[in-house]
Amino acid sequence: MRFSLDDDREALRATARDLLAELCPPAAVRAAWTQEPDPSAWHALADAGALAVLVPESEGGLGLDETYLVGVVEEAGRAALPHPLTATALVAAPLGVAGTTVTTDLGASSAIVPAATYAEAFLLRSDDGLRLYGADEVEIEPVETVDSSRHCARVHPRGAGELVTGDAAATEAAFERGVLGTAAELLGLSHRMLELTVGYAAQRHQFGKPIGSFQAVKHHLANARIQIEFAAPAVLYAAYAVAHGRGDASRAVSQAKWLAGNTASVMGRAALQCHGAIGYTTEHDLHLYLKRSWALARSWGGAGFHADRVAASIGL
Amino acid sequence: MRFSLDDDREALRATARDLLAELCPPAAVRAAWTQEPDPSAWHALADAGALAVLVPESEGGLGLDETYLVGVVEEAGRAALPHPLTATALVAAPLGVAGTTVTTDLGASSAIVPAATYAEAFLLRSDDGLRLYGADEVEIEPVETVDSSRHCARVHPRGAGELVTGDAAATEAAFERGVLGTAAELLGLSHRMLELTVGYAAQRHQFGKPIGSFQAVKHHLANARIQIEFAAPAVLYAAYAVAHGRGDASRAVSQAKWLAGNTASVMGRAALQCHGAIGYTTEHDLHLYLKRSWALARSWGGAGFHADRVAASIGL
Amino acid sequence: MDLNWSETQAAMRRDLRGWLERNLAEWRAEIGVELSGDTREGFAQQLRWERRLYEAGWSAVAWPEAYGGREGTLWDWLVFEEEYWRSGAPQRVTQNGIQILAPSLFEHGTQDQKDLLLPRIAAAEDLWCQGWSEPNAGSDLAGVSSRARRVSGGWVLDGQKTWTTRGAFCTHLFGLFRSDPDSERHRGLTYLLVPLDLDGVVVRGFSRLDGDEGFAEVFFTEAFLPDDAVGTSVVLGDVDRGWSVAVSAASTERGLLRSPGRYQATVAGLLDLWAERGGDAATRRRLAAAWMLVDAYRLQTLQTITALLDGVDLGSEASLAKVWWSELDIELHEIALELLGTDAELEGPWSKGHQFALAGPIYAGTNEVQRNIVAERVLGLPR
Amino acid sequence: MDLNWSETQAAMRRDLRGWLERNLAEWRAEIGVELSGDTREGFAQQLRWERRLYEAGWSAVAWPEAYGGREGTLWDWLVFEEEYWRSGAPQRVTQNGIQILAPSLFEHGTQDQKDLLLPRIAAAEDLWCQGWSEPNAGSDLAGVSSRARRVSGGWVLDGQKTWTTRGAFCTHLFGLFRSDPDSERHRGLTYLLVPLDLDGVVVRGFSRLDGDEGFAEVFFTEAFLPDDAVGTSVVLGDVDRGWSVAVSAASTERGLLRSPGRYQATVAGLLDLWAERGGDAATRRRLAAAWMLVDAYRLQTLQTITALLDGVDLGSEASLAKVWWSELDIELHEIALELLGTDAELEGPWSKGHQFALAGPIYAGTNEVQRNIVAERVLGLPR
Repeated sequence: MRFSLDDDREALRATARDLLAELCPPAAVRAAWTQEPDPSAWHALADAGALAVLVPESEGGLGLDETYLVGVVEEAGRAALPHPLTATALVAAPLGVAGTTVTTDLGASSAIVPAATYAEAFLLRSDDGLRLYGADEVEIEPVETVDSSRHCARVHPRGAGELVTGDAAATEAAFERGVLGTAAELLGLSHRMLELTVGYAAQRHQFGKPIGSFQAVKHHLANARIQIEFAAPAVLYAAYAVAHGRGDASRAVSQAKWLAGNTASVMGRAALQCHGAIGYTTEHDLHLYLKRSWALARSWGGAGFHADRVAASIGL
Repeated sequence: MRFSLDDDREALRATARDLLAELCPPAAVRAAWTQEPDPSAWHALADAGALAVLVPESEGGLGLDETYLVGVVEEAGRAALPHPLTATALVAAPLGVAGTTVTTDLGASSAIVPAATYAEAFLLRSDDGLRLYGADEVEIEPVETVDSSRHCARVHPRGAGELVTGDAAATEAAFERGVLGTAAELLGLSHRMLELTVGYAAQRHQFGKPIGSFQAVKHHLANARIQIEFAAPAVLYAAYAVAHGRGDASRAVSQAKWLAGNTASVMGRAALQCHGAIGYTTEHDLHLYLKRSWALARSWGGAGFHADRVAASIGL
Repeated sequence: MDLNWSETQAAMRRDLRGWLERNLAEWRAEIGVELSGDTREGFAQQLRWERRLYEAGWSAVAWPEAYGGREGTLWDWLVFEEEYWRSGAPQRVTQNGIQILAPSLFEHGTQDQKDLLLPRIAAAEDLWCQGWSEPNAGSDLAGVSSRARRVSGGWVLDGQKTWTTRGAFCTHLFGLFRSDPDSERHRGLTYLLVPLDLDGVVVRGFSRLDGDEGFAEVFFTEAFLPDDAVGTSVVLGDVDRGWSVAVSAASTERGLLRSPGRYQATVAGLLDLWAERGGDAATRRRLAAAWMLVDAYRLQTLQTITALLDGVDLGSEASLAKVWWSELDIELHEIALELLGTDAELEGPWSKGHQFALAGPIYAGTNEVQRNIVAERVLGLPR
Repeated sequence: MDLNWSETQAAMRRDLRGWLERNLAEWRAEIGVELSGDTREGFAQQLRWERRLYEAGWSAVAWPEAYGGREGTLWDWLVFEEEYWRSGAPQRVTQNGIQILAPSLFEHGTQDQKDLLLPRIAAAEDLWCQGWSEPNAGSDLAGVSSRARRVSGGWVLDGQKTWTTRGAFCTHLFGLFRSDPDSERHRGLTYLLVPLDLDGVVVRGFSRLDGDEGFAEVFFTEAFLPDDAVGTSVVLGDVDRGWSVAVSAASTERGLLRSPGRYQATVAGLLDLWAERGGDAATRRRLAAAWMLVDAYRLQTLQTITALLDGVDLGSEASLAKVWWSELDIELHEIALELLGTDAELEGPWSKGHQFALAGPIYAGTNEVQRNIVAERVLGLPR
């Protein structure tokens, strides 16, 4: 029994974290609000093998499992990376779709697909399973969403695409890997919002002292930190359960998403409240992370959806 | 348009408050935990006409409406009066049952009746409506409950009793008056717990200052005070709606109960937490009011029951 | 106790409802696509709306007729608010003038100030923004450092205000300036009325969370404010004693800034959304609960107005309502997003409303400050 | 990363499960009606239970065999806790000795103290209660004013301790006493080990919220404590330096006092209650949520134990878990009361458990204090 990321896994995460800190700073996320995201971080992730963690070595991948990838995806969340890492590396790659930027939304009521304006391939549910479409095989109907850096659209297939899998279990597993990735991104976003807010609360003075010295501010942030403390192991366990094909994998991803979504919600409220009016402007970076967390909290199934899945799994 | 208790109504409430402060102090409530409650407060309320507010003048009552009685019932809550004021004065009296100590529980799943060990009469649901039984016509099966001063029992009729009403609407109205009274008692209990806790927080010192000067304690109590602020008018409105036969009376009593129950729950948690270990003993008075509020919050329909009634009434 | 509207009030409600329906239709036909009042173009659209309201006598129902009102009571104001929000009419871009400055003018203004300024506020001719906040004076309003130096014939202003709602579109600013350079905290501040077209005043708009240019920074650099720059004295109340004037407004802002009518309209919208889309049993109960919270606010306001008309001072009790409506507004919008499911991510009235609601616990004094006020001044806990 | 129990651990679990089943049945047959361990008679019943545990080597699985344990790891302890609570066995009346005093003895005790005291704790021969709290030292532990005056051959104790759990039934008390009369706050306190049968010591039991005599006040009046009153030195750690000894225990108390197994057992009970009585859709979701919170605690504990075995100090992080399990326990019991409906009012295991849960945010350092610790020491916010 041993429950922590080992050195190899930590190293992969640290690589991702360092390159994202350099190539996906807040300014890059901000720029992605009005233009296609700068691809340098994405390319660097690809060069580091992060997109091919789940691709067999025989096909040029790293041939590793989800416990290696989950930390990388969490770091992408922390950076609010605009690119579709979960879809590409976690959902599509194990289905044999590699080497391309894939987007998908296999959510409970799939409607809005992120990264739709620049993805190279689209993985969509169809009557007979999951099909992959090239960018020229779909019609893109862009929509305005709360987080413009996601570049969302409604996507309508025009051609037949290519059947990736017709197996219901494989489709369900793909969905669950998407849920896992979204949970990890939410966890990363919470970490980032906590860092931003702790830093601000220590520096901002009101009534002659740092606002972080007021008990109300302390308790807002302590509550958020506590949520993070207990969501993090659930996300890691979900990755482990999926990687090892455990019987409770399906429940574990729902639990991870539910906890990480709640955590991001508590953290987001605390972050905005502790920043006050300064956080309530688009000039401040907080909103980049906050709005991403709002979008992801409802993607790949919201809190009620996943709570009900867990309820069913424990016999309620 | 005018929404406040006028002088007459305030006077009746003040009378009740004064006599309860004198005759139903914490020591009297405490004594009622181990023996039948001292009847002096009950007799004084009767002498003041409080039990007969809703009895016509022609029958020796005050011939007034629920807006006069609601403040009195709230004061009984504040004092944690052990006697069945809601049942006697608010539920039974308008049904023509006067001059006797009546108990009843017309709650959603009626099971446990308070004041059962000493009530003179029992108003119980039967297949054909509401029936009244003398103490010799029922079998009492005492039960131990969290608040022993309520003297609860399961009650099984032995005789036929006397039919008080066979009218479904009258039965429903009686139930709603019971809900109203319970809401008013809960509101009074919250007021009492707030007083106790504010007093304690101002006097108790830790870390070299009164604990009431810590923001965490302040915010616990501010939150409770805010709940009270918005529950109180809803309770008063429910009395008005019942008294004037308004179309929304049924919803208004459910709303009042829901709000007053939530308020007592928030207030109770805050009270216990701010008292710390001192409040966590039966030697301190707080528990007398706290446990009563637990009992009443689930009597006459709990939060979910009343929220669902309101949901139905607004078309959900 | 009487919870029936009078025949006069009922008649006013009917008139207003009809007027709103007709005039909203006409106005919308005039302007084409309706934009947010917190954008430059939308602000211009809404000024046309405000002038319609004024011409029909609806812009400030509770004011004396001489100032452009209709001599209404607070009850009439309440009816107005219910109908106004029910109709789907836009947010009032004149809000800061009518709801924050005007109550202070009524209480502390000279006859001249009232005669001259109030009608122009009601008519949306002068458009006032607030100048409370500064980079280092947010929750801590007494941290104001913008200076007003007395010179012959006027004042010289230096410093910066910020988070000035709609400041980029307004004509005037009211706010506190440190007039006694040796003073600290609440003392030595003067409440000044400042046209924004003075030399030495620069206004820079910036975006709120929802992307609208709803905020501004206002920079004062040796800006000369003549004593009669607003056509009458620019000082409201006494020199160096502006704090008490501002505080009286703060109480109004918290207590009556957001009428129950707004939330009644929001919850009605939620019931429509439910009818359209349905939801699960847990959300049904949550929506019923929110309905009760809104209705409790309505009922509490009826009590508050009764007390105000009895001459009771609103005072610190206003903080109770501020916490209630601001948290309620978030809950209402979170329910909406829940009902919208994945569509919640789409830009639209509900997602915009959600973002606006999130500002509620921050503006008009953070809810942390309000809870302190409740604890210290309402409950009497030690500081 | 390996989340499988070893064969040894699995075997221990099987053995323990069987042992518990047999021995609980035997013990219950012996005692008749099982009473609360926080009553005098119930305490006596449970001592018999504790001695059974000891004799089979289950009373302190993670201790060395020499002290009465079975040389287990923290993993073994976790398995023990899961099975223990799963079996429906009673609360441990030896808890304060095993979980609060013993870790401090391991860390700060002399060899003599360990050799002499630990086996007697494991065997439930010495029954220890805590002497942290005083009438004016609750959340503020440094407010201790009970005094220990050094005299020839021992100490003279004066003062009062209170909220001493099961103090009326215990044989010994550990706690802080002010040994330097000129000291303030954290300094000048000595951690003393005190038999309760000394002359000048009076113990008065009183009732907790749930009516059980679970608390005691302990009065010291010129009570002479010989240096070897416990058969070895009565001072744990250094004279005047007791604070650091107590603080190391506090962290243990918060972090590992309440194992996930307790809450896993509680939530299993809720699932049974649901199967028996059912409930509405909103409660179903609430119960699923609570299940997730319990399981998150289990997973977080696996991480914590991994870190502890890697030599990481638990430190302030223990405060995170204290807030989590204490609030979780209340939520679990509130769900139970919801499922019980009007029967929630009846005295019974769930209503008792509810009242006990409500103490969770108070004891072992209030949750307000824990949140301060998280903010200041984990997050580094300014004091």
